[in-house]
Amino acid sequence: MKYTIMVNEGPYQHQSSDSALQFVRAALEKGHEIFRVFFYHDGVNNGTRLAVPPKDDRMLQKEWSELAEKHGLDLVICIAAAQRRGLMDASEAKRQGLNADNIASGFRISGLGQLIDGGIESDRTIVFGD
Amino acid sequence: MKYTIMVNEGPYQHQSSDSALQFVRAALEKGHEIFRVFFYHDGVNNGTRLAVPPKDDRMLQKEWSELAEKHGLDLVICIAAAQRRGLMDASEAKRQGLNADNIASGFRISGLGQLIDGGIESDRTIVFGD
Amino acid sequence: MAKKFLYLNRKAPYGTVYALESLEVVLIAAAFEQEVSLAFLDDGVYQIAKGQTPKAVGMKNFSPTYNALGDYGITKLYVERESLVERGLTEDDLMPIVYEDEDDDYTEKPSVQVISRTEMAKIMAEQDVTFSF
Amino acid sequence: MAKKFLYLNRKAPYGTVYALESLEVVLIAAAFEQEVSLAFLDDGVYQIAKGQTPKAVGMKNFSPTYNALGDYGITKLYVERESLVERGLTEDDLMPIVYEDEDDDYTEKPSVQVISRTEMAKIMAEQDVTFSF
Amino acid sequence: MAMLHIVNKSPFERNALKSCLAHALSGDAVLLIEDAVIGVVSGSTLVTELQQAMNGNAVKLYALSPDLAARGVKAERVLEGIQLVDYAGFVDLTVANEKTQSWL
Amino acid sequence: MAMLHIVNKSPFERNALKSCLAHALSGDAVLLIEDAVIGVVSGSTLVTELQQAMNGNAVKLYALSPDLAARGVKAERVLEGIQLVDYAGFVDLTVANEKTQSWL
Repeated sequence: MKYTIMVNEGPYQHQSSDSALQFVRAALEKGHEIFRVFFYHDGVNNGTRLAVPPKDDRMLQKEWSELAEKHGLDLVICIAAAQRRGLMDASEAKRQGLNADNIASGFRISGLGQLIDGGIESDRTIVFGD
Repeated sequence: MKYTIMVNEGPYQHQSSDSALQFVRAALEKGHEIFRVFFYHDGVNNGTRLAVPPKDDRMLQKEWSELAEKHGLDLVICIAAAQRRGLMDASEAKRQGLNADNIASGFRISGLGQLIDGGIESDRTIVFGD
Repeated sequence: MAKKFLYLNRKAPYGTVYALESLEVVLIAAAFEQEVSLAFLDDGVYQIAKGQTPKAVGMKNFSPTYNALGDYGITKLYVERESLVERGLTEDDLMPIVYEDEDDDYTEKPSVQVISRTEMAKIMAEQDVTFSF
Repeated sequence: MAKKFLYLNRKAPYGTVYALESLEVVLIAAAFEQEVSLAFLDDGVYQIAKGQTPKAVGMKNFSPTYNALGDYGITKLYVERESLVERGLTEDDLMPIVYEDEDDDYTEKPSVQVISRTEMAKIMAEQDVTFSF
Repeated sequence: MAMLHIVNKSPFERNALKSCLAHALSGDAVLLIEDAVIGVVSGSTLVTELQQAMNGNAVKLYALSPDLAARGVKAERVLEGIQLVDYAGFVDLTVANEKTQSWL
Repeated sequence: MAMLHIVNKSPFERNALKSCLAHALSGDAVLLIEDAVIGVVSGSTLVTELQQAMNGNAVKLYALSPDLAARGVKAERVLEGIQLVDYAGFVDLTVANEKTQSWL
């Protein structure tokens, strides 16, 4: 079965990111396909590489990056939501005249059309949020 | 009257940051003193300089920076909460071996003791959150 | 084959960003030639309330955009009657959002349909994809 | 003069970060020689529930830290009885958090006090500063 | 020694206002801000609860007018007895009441 | 054509479960995850509502066991008739039910 997953909250503050991650892992283990994970609202904050949580805690942002690398996941951050909240990749930062970027590896920034496209292309669309 | 303000949510997702900003402005206008604004939980995300919201919308992160500059406000971001969420100043980023920082001008990163200290030193402590 | 997409709105505007960013998705969705419906229930009914004036809270009034949805071919805005009643509201408190029906000589028709909870449940059951905000 | 600080906990643990980060503030607060109380009401009563095992959700079990609060001189954990009852819980479902009373030959005493809603309201009214999570 | 309780959540969605009113003491003030303001519309299912708080328990109820305006609620729709304040009035309430407690 | 409803909010704090159950159709499944799982404890004020959903409306109720364990709720405390699933079971429910709707 082909899935698109929507994540609407940032890491830690709400469990949404954790739940989505566990769901994606379980779906992959069962042989399902994750067509796309779309990060919207504060969900874009899952894509920062500047987080350094306490050593005894999970590092959600990195877990997403590693899962993406391992399974070739398409992790898409909504550009409009990202701009509001300060999540930038190098090219967007440059375009905006900003002197830094903070996106983590495995994530890409794109438009909301990627979410709709995910809904069209997938058998199931599951939303995790607050 | 001397105030400490606690902001527990990031910009946009919840109105907390807006409400706190309006409250601080109204208090300053009445001649009260804002001893400190402490950003905790996702509230640390108010301190990014990488946000570029749509032109017709407010830019909360910048409004905090400008208000701080105009009135000499002490805007403190909790270091533990900031590390979980990827909000970094230059020295902390360097200490953590990160190649970028994203803090906005007017904010400083410090410990939770600054919140307790605010509660002790102020006549009123007001919490804005979700 | 076109899929049926439902945008489920259960939260009041301005207190959180969900209403605004839900609307931003809907505008993009219009370009995809799918069947789009919007559901407003619980506090979500306030998203299309008349007279929104967020200037003093420092925010932009995005409610006029709902009036433009008809031009994007989005003409199904379902509002749950029970949610209005619980909140002391009536249909008169909602914006009179309309669209021009190109299959009926561009007659102006209401996009907002106030329906019962039972009807809302049926509409939910008919969808292929539901985005919740 | 020491101020009275109340830490107001109304949310369940793990679904949000508030319980964990509230506890982090309390640990720092202990160093300031103020009078510290913790209130657990509504879903907040679950923060000190026995047997928390968040391993399978991928999180750290931080509940043992409540047992250490006594060593930091934090000995007043008020739990609202009505909140327990509504949720089908009793005092037996809570961790038996204790402290050693140095004024009473280091006798072990319970830190958790289950009190009525009326008593909780009085405790709230006695505070100088309330941090809400 | 009165307390200002601040509630910012819709009482139709969450239990914050209910819990607050169950703990507010006679003479306390309760200020509704953000999404909580939609609770003060007359004719809603909350009317009895709010009137009981005001008349039975002598709790003073306030709502933030900029938040009401944002959500399209006109002053004439507000339940009788509830006082409207702007941000300056919010500040005054924190001065007039010695303590403040937010119900997040 | 059954639907899987996903509820992640505590039913003591928010109206999401109540609203969900008022819209779920006979044959639908409702899965409680995250903070919502504390609603399934037997002896709580929600018991009648949950039993009515299961027995009166033929809605199947599930709760995510890892979330129950996190909050210290043992399986024997779960209201009779509610089935426990892990993340693999969660995935299976999204396969077995053609549609999914989250009540955020």
